[in-house]
Order: sequence, then C-alpha cells, then structure tokens
Amino acid sequence: MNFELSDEARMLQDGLRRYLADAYARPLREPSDTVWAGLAEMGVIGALFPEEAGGFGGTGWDIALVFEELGRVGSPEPLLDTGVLSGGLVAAAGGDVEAVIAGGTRLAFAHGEPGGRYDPTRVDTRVEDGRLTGRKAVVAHATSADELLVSAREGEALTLWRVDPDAVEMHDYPMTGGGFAADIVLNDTPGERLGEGDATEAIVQAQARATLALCAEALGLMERIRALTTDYLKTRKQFGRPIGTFQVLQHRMADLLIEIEQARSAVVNLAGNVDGPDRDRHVAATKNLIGEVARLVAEEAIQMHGGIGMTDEYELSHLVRRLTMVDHRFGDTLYHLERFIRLAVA
Amino acid sequence: MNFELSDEARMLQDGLRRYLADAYARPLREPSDTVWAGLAEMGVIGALFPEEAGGFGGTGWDIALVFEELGRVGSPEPLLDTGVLSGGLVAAAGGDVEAVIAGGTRLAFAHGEPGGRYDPTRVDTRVEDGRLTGRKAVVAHATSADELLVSAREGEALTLWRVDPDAVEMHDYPMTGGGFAADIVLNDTPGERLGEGDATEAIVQAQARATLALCAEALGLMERIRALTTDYLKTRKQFGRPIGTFQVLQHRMADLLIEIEQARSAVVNLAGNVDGPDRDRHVAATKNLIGEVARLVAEEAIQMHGGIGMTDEYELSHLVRRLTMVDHRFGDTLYHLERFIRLAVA
Amino acid sequence: MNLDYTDDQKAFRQEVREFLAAELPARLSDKVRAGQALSKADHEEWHAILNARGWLAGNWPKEFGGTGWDAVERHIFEEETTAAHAPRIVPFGLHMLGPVLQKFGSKAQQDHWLPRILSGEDWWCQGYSEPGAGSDLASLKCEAVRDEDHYVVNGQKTWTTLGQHANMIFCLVRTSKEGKPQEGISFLLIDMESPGVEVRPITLLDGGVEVNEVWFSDVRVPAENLVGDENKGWTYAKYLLTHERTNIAGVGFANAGLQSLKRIARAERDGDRALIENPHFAARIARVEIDLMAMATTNLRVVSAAAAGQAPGPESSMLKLKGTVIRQEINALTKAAVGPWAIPFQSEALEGANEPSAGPDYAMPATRTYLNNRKLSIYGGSNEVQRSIIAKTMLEL
Amino acid sequence: MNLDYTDDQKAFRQEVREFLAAELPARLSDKVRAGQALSKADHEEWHAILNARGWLAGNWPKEFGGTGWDAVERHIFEEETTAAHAPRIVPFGLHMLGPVLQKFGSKAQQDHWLPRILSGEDWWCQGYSEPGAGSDLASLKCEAVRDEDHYVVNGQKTWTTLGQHANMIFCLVRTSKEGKPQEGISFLLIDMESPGVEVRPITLLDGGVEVNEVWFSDVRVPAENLVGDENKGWTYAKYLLTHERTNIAGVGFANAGLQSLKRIARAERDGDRALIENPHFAARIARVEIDLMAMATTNLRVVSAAAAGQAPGPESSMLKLKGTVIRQEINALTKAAVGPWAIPFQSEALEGANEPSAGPDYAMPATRTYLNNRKLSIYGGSNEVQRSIIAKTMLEL
Repeated sequence: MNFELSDEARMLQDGLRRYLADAYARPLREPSDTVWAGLAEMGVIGALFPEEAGGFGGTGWDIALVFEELGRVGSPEPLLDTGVLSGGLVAAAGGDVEAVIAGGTRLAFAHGEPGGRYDPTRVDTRVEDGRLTGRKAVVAHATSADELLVSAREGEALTLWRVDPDAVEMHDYPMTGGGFAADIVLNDTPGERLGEGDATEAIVQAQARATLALCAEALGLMERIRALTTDYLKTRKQFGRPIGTFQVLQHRMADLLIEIEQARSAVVNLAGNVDGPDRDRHVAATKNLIGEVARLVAEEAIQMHGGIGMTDEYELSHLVRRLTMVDHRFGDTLYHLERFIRLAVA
Repeated sequence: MNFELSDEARMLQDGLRRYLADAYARPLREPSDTVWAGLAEMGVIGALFPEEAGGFGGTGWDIALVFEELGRVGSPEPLLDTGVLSGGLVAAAGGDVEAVIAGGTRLAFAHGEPGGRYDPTRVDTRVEDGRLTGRKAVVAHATSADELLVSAREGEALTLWRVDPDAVEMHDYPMTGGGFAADIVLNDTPGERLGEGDATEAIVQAQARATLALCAEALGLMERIRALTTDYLKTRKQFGRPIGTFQVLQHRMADLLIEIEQARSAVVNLAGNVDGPDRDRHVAATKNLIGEVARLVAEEAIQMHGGIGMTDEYELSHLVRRLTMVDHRFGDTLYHLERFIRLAVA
Repeated sequence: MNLDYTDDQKAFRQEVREFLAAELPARLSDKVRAGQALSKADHEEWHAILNARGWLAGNWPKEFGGTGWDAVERHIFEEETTAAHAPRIVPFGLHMLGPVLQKFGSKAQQDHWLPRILSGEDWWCQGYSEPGAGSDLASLKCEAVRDEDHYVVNGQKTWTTLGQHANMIFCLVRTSKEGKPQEGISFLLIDMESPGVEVRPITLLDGGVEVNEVWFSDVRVPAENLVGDENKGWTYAKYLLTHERTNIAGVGFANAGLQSLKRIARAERDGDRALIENPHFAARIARVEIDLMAMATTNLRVVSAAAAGQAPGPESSMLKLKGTVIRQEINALTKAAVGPWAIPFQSEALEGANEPSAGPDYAMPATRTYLNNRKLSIYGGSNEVQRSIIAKTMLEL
Repeated sequence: MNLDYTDDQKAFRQEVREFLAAELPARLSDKVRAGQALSKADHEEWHAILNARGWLAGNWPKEFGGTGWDAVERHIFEEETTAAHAPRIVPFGLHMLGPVLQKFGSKAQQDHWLPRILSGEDWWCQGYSEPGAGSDLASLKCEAVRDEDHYVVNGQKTWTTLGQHANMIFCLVRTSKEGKPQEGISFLLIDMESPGVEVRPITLLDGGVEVNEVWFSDVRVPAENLVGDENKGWTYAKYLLTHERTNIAGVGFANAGLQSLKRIARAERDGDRALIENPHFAARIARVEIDLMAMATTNLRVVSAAAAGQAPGPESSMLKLKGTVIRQEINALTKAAVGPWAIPFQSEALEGANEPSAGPDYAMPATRTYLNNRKLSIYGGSNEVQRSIIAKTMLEL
C-alpha cells in the first residue's frame, strides 16, 4: 500500500504543472493547437498509453495524474476524447496510435445517439456492407477530429468503425465547458472496421477509463475552485471585514474541503481498480460521489463569491461550467447510484 | 381562505394550553389518570368527535389543534389511540363512544402484525365463528386499554372486532416515547363484531386522521424543542460568550425555523384535506415532510445542546425520544415518499 | 380555518383566465414556455395589453391608476399569469419605484412620473448595488454633491438589470459621509440620457446579458429629482426592499418549473422506461414537490395575513430562502433530466438562430436557466443575509 | 501508487484472524454483535486475553511492553477485531494515559503505572470535561491547591465514561488563575478511592449509564502524582487529544454497522419484497456505502502517511467529522430499517431479562444505538470545533 507518487510520476506531474501554469497564464477557454502540440511534445498523450501501444504509462494512476492537472487550469483540450476514449479503443483493438501520441491525429468517438441517454449499449446505427446509417448525438470535439470512431450494429453485434469526418453530415454547436460538439448524420457512409468480434466490453472498458479521466479532471477543477474561493474570502470585505472571518462561511468551506478530500479518495479508488475485477462497482461509486460533490462545490463557490461569481469574465465561470458538465457524460449521479445498488447493495 | 382560528377553537386552544401548562408544570413522562380525567372533563376528547357521535368537533382542524398542544408538553396520554384511531373506528361504524368521550373507557387498536411493517392491509389474524387467532405487534397503550379493537380476516374481508384485553396473551414493554405497548397473541379468542362489510377503507381513513394527529403532535414537539434550544443558546456560554452569538448556530437555527414553518404548513394541508378527495396525496406529503423535519430538528437540537442534550434528566430527552418515534407509526418517510410518487409524480 | 377561496375570489380567477385566453399573444407565451429571452418590444407589448385592461399596476392603489387589489387577488393574478406563461411584469417602475413615490414622493413627482410608468413612456432601472457593496448596501460610495439646483453625481452602480433598455434610473447615492454608513444616503432619479452616463453590459455565467454596469461622470441631476429628504434614502430603500419581497417566494415560477420538469421527465427515455419511472429521479421530484406544497401554504398564510392588513415581517425572509432553494432544485433537476442534451451551449439557438442541437426543444434552456438562477440566492439580500435577519428578528439571537 | 497490502502485512492480517478465531470467546462477540452492554468483567476478560498474546497495547512502543506496531499494522488489527465483533479496547489507560506518561511522565511514574495498565490492576477514567467546559476545555475550574507534598483538589468533572468501573482518574485541574485560560492547568493522577471522591452516574438519552459526574471535596493527592510540570497540563492534554484521534474515523465500526444494516434490510419485509429491494431504502444505503468507501481510503492515506512518520495533522479533524456523519447515518438507517420494532424501549431486554418484544433480536438495539451515538458528534471536540480547526489550519481563514 503506497500513496506516494513514483519518481517518474512526480517528474511528469511537476513538468506538466509548470507547462500548464505557463500555457494558461492567460486563461484559455477554447482548445488551442499550440497547447495540443505542447502536450504531445512533453509526452502527456503518451502517458495515457501502455508501452505495447507505443506509450509509456497507461495505468489508472497515469490517467488520474494527467487529468487532475488539466482540471486545475480548466483546460478544454480534447485529450479525454482523443487519448483515453477513442485512442484507448484503437489501442485495445491493436490499432496504431503513434500519430495520436505524437499529437498529429485527433479522434472523436461518435457513440451516443438521440434518446440513448447514458446507456452505452443503446446503439441503433446500422452497418451493411461496410456502410453506416444512423444518427449520433452530442459528439464531443467532433469538428476538430481528424478521424471519427463510430459505433454501429452489425446484426446483433456492436462494432466499431473508422469514418472520415468529411463523409458525414455534422451539425455543430459550442459546448457549455468549451470546445464544440456535433450531432452527426450517417447515411450509407463508408467506414473501415476496427477490431473484431463484439466491441461492447471494449467500449465499457474505454468508458470506465474515460470516466476516471473525467473524475480526475473534476477533482482538479474543484481544487482550483476551492483555491479561488478561499482567496476571495480572504480579500473581499463586507460589513467592514473580510468575509472569510464570518464563521458561517468558514464552516461551509470546511465542509467543502472534506467533500473534496472524499472526491480525491474516490478518484484514488477508481484509479487503482479501473483495470481490475472490481471495476464496475468503483466506476459507479466514484462517478456518483464526484457528481454529488461537484454540484456542491460549484454551487457553494458561486454563492460565496456572490455577484462576481455570476459573471462570465471572472475565471470561476469557465471552471464552474466545465464542472457542471461532468455529470452529463458517461452517466450521472442517479444513473450510477442505480448501478451501484445493482452491483453492491441489492 | 382563512387561517384564523374560530372563536370556539381559540377558546379550546387557550383553555387546553393553560390546563397543560399546569398539568405538566412538573414534566410527566408516563400517562397519568389525573391528566386523562382532566382532558375528558374539559372536553378535549369530545373535540375529536363530530356532533352525531356525541362530540362537538371532529374536523381535521380540531385534531390538529388538540395534538399540537399535547405535543408542546410531550404528553404521553393515549389520546391518539383512544380518541382518533380506535374511537374514530367505533364512531364511524356507528358504535357508542359516549364512555370514551367521558374519559371512562380507553381503547387500543390491535392492528399491525409481526412482519407487516407499515402496510395497513397486511393482516393474517383469522376469525372463525366469532373467535380470533393470530398475533399483533407493538400495540400502543394495549395494557392500559379497557377494550381492544382487533382487525382480522374473515374470508377475504378485513373486519373489526371488540375484544376483552383479559382474554388475550399480552407481552408488554415500555415504549421509547413513554407508556407501554404489547405484543398480543390471540388464540381462539372471542370477539364481538364492529360494523359491517369490509373495514379496509374505514381503517385507512382512521389512520389518515391518526397520522394528522401524530404530525400535529410532532409540530408541537418541534416548537417546544426549538424554544428550549433557543433559550439554551442564549444562556449557555462558551469561549466567553453565549453560544447563540455564534453565527454558525444562528444560521442553523434559522434553517430549523424555516423547516418547522414548512412542517406547520404541511399539517395545515393535511388538516384541510384529511376528510376530502385528495386525502391520500396529502397524507403521504405531510407524513414524509414531517419525518424529514423531525429528524433534522431532533438531531440539531441535541447537537446544539451538546452534552446536556444527551442526558435523560433534562427535559429535551423525553421530547426528542417522542419525536424520533413519529417516523415509526403509520408509515415512515420512505414509505410515504413511495406512496406520494405513485399518487402524484408517476 | 379553511383552505377554500371565496366565491368572489373564484370569480376573479375565472375573469383572469378568460382575459389571458383572449389577450395573451401566443407568440409571447411560446417564448416564455421555451425559456427564450424576451426583447424590449415583447415586454412593452405585454405591459400595454395589461395597461389597457387596467391590470398593469396590481400593487398600486386605485388613486394612482392601480388595481387596488388585496394580497389574495394579487396572488391569484400572479398564479394565473405564471401558469399561462405570460411574461413577468418588469418590476423596476411598477413594483419598486412606484410604491416609493406613492409613499415618499412629492405630489409633483407622483403626477409626473407615475403615469409615465403605466404608459410605458419611461423604462426604469435600479441603481442600488455597487462593486464592494452588494449585500452590504450601507457601504455604498457613488456620490452626489449639491451644486445650487442640481446634484453632481460621480461613481458606479452595478448589477443593473435590463439597464440597457432603460431611459431612467433610480439610485441610492451618498450625499453625506458623516454618521453611520446608513445615514447620508439619498434617493435620486436620474435621466440615463444625461451627459456622463455610460452603460456597460455584463455577460453572465450563462452567456446572457441582462445586467449592466452604469458609470456616472459629473452627471448633473435636477434637485427636484430628489425623492423625500436628503440623507433619508436608506429609509426609502428599506421600504422598497420590503415591497420587493411580496411574491418573493416565487410559488408561481416554482409550480411552472415543476410542471415543465415533469413533462420532460415523462418525455425522456431512461433505458426501457420513461425517466419519471426511475424511482430515484421520481424521488427527487417528489421531495421538491412536497416541499413546494408546504411552501405554497406558508405563502398563502402570509398573503392572507397581508390581505387582513398585517405587514409582512421576517416571514418574507423565510419565503425568500425556501423559495430560492426550491426553484434552484427544480432547475438542477431539469438540467439533470435532459441528460447529455445539457452539454450544448446554445445562446443563438435560444434566439432562434442557426445550427441548433438535434435535441428536443425543451432541453435548450435547461443548463442556462440552471446557471442563471444561481442569482436567486444572491440578489435581493443573499440567503446568508436572510438567515441572519431570521435569527435576529424571530429568534432574538 | 498502489492500493495493495505488502506480503508482510497480509501475513500479519492472517495471524490476527487466526488469533481471533482461536481466542475470542463467542460469548463476548455475541454480545457485541447484538449491541448488548458489556460488563466490567467482560472488558477485563478480553484485555487479559490480548495481554497474554502481547497485543493489548497496539500503540505503545516495545520498550514499555507495547507491540511496536506501525500505523498500518494497527489499522489491520483494528479492522480484523472490529469485523470479528471483538470488544473494543477500553481506551483510557491504553490509548490516552499511556502515551502521555511515556512522553511526559517521570521514570518512576512510567515504571509504576504502565505495567498496572497492562495487567488490568488499574482501571483508568478521564477527568477532562466540566459542566460549562465541554468543547471549551480551557475554561475549566476544578482546582488543585498545593499543600506541602500534596495537592488538595476541589471541584467537579463530568461525562466521565465508565467512571463507575475505575479506581484511578487522570484529571486536568487548575493550579493557577493567572495568564491565559490555557495556562495554569495541570495534569494530575487521582486515586478514586481517596476520601472526598464521589461518583454519580448520569442516565443518558438512550436510558443507559456509561458516563458519570465525579465530585472532589478536599481530596488530597500526593504531589508525586503530578505529570510533567505544574501549569503545563494544556500541552499534555493537546498531545493526548491528538493520540485519541488515531482511528477517529471509526472505519471499522462503520463497516460493521453497514454490514449489519444490510443484513437487517435483507431480513425485513417491505410489502412483497425485502426492504433492501425498496429502491429508496437501497439508495440511502448506497449513498452511505459510497461515502464510506471514499472515507476508508482517506483513512488509509492518513494511516500510510503516519506509518511513514508523518504526524497526523488537521486531516484527523476531517476524518472525525466525516466519520461521525457516516456512522450516525448508518445508525439512523438501522433504526429506520427495523420499522415499528424501533418503538419498544427495552433496556432490560438488552441485558437478557424478561418480557422482550416479539420482534427480531436485531431490532432491539437499533433505537438505543441511534440515540446513544448522537454523542459521536459532540464528544472528543464537537463537529463544530472540528470545522473551526479545519478552517483555521487548512484554509488559513
């Protein structure tokens, strides 16, 4: 049992933190090609892949470390979608992710469908003779992707296909947390098969790792939001004294701190179990807890800031918007509560 | 729309409040024959029955008024069981409740059975040729009752029977809120039929009114607990000043006050609807809300009192024990949450 | 005690319903139902319709052109208009300035300004908050110095809602620095078209623009625009805050929001069932509905007492607090209900522009409303301030 | 990073399990599982068994007869004994006084008192709290005046847990009224059999007697029973409070309580299903289990840091707070789970006497445990005090 970072991990963390502090010295709320190239160059994308795929990491601990740091600066880069979700699927199927690791190729996973909500198996897109027909909804970072990975049914089997983004109809719009998503229409669109057999378990596994990434990002966001709020409580004066001297706000901050510590432990639990036999129970527990704590932290941070916390211009707004969106990918608190009950309580 | 008490109601309230202030000047934690006689004499039992039954009230408003006052002093008298629940059933069946109103006869309703939890229709006690066989559990105030009312199945029908307490086997024990309850064994025990036809609706209606009584009592308990706690916050000093000057406790008291106000409105809602077509929805809503608020008030009151709040000797202990038991009769918060969903949400 | 409305009240409710059925333009109620922002012209159109019926000033006495309704009638009107998705009445002239002028203004001020509020000739906004003086209004700094028959105003106001539409602003300004902070504040009416007034929009968390900063640089204001006495503005402001707190519970908004939430939860699929059949989601809806049922009755109790002539006391703090908690919970549940459709951030789509998400229409405003309504617990006296008021007045702590 | 125990740690866990299987009397574990009160003899029996194995003083260094375990080993021992429903170790001598004597006591005091703790010859209790000095310990009044080679003690202590069994009490007493309130406090060991000591039981909310008032009237205490320096008792008390806070999270108790709750929820019928199949009840269990999974890891992080030599800091306040919230929620759910069987108030039944309720055995302690464990958030520094500590030390507010 060891909760210390290894020397390599510590180096990655230090380097990444320094790089991000610099890159986000002026806050960036939209993805940036420069930052993407910078992340690739310092090996951050490679840290998400195991050696056999050409990376130098790929464990749950690596994912947690990288995404907590990205969360701290509110980075909107498509690293989760490209590196963990789509890249993870390609690597698991034995595909080549060299270009992904090098930062040359960005991927997006077109999986969820209108009305499918959070069910990872609800796919109605059909494939016949290597051509796909169907609709995909809210595909994150679809417009900036060099290649789409699309899930579709071939008979009963859930299968994965590489599709050229230029070959589909895209309706794009901004996302609440930055970047663009798109609704996608496939109409007899050609695709190239990725992997063999049924991909359900591969998708569930990739989503479990992406959930870890998202939860770790949420942890970073919460840490940064907490720091901003603490600073604000020390500087802002009302009724003649810093509002941080009011006992009510002190106790509410103490409660936030405790809950963020819970969130950290939940991320640790998932990081240590994401590739193990107890994966599903930990995915459910961690995503549920993170969703609960994220709502509390976002709402309390705005409330304690008062008016300034409601403005777009202030740094908090972007962080809070990203944090509030965590509950809307890969299943929300209630979805995972029900899963946890099935797996652990009932 | 009118939230003012009528002159008669105001008189009853004033008189009852004065009487109880006197009767409970030294707190009584167990039922008292003197208090019972006093209540009967001033017409409090009669206020629970309509004129056609020999009373002079019997509306939801009357029940709410009486039980809020009883709650304020933590009275453990069996008025709910005798007056509202059993007496209500007898009166509804056209039986004679004169002796009940006069205070001469105390009744208990032997209805719930081991394993039946809160389901009012789960009755396995059988009746054949006017003789009852079965088990009843946690029959409140059974040992002090002059007559038992027992529910039993005759064929499919749910029926009611008057039974002599001396004719049954009783295992009695104290209740957490004061008074005694008993588990009862009926073994070919003779009974006298009360009313005709299936009694299910009559039982549900009597329980609805008893639920109102219990919720109003909880409201009175909470008012008294709040007053005790406020007083304590003003007198008790720590770190050199009254603990009521600490902002954290002020805000928590404000939240309690708001929730108690919610509880009052919930009781009003049920009082106005307990005999109407929207009864069941209001029973579910009010009992659920009271259960939630009662837990909050009990736990916060103990916490704000600190050590003294943990002692049996101090007045709070009895009030808190009674309040905690409200959730264990006629369905708890979760039972009524599910009922409310069925009736109002789904 | 009884919970029923009188026959007269029922008849009045029927009259309001018929009026709304006949006169509320579907174009406006559709926008409100869909959570779309209303334009200045939309607001003006609805105000004019109400004014034509004599129902614009529900809280003014008849002598000033108001309806003379009691609190229960106002409540019924509020319930029915909210349920019909009518635009809310822009409150600054009608609910805020109007009562202050009626109570503290001169006859000349009443005669001049009140009819212009009803006719729509003036659009008022409120100049109370300043950076550094939000919940702590008494510490405000914006200054007015008397210069013969004018005041010269310098300083800044913020959180000025819909200031971009307004031609007039009523302000709290500092006219003296002596005594306690609450003393030395005056209540001044300022023409926004005066030289030296600048309005800068503030973009909010939800991407919308509804509040503004207003800057004053040597703005000359005729002394006749002072309301009441110099340095007594704090008294008028407190009076106004009390008036602002009628309907502070927002029961109508909460009910409309709850109905909309249930519609969405019935429409959304969750696996093989409707979302509303998910017991955990249903439990969250049930809890907030149960709370709302109780709060609606608390509100009626206060309304009923007000109609009987009792002044609203600290109960309004309780209603404000519980009301915001309930509305914010409904907003959070609505955001949860739309699932992944909460992710699109479509300001243009809400205005009816290009490339909306393929998601259902009801999903579009969910995230923005959730974010925007975080303000409910901040403005008009934050919930923290309300708790302190309750502790002081009701608990005497 | 990794979450696995080392092979040595796994072997140790196995060793503890085997010991418990062989040595823990079923009579004792049955009582603990059923929530029954343990007698003095029960406690002494279990202490003697542990002492025979050399495992009684898990937090003492070997030189004083302790095990010398590190924090992880202590954690494993705690997990296994709790899971096996072993009696908890009575902490006053072993976990509280022991470390203070080892750190601040004289050699003579160590040689005399420590072996008697291990052998069970002395049963210690704690004299800290006073009426009016609970969370605010520094304001204590119980007074010790030096009279040649004795102190003369007058005053009152309260909340003295299991004082009815004790022959010795360690007290904080006021030896000076000068300076700050924390100054002028001394740490004194008092023989309970001295003339002038009176113990009065306090019945608690749950009907049980586990705490006492202790009164001192001109009690003469040999000066050699002063630990450390006069007027420095506050330092020793703070040290002790830190030590008391190891295992403050109560993960073992919470786990045992959760397992018991699930057993009850599987056994209880709720309509046509087991209670655990009621989705709303299951949700409440799930939420507390999820919280507990996270807290257990927070606890391990602190344990692991402690094993690596880091002193426990304000994290112990976080663990105390979250730990009590979780345990109290489990207690509340257990009370809810037993339904109407929560109503019987059976102090005698718990001791095995006559006329128990016909309800299932598991129902009997539910209400009493719920009521009794309200103390968790009050004693050992109330949760309010913990929040203030966290705000001060970790947020620097």
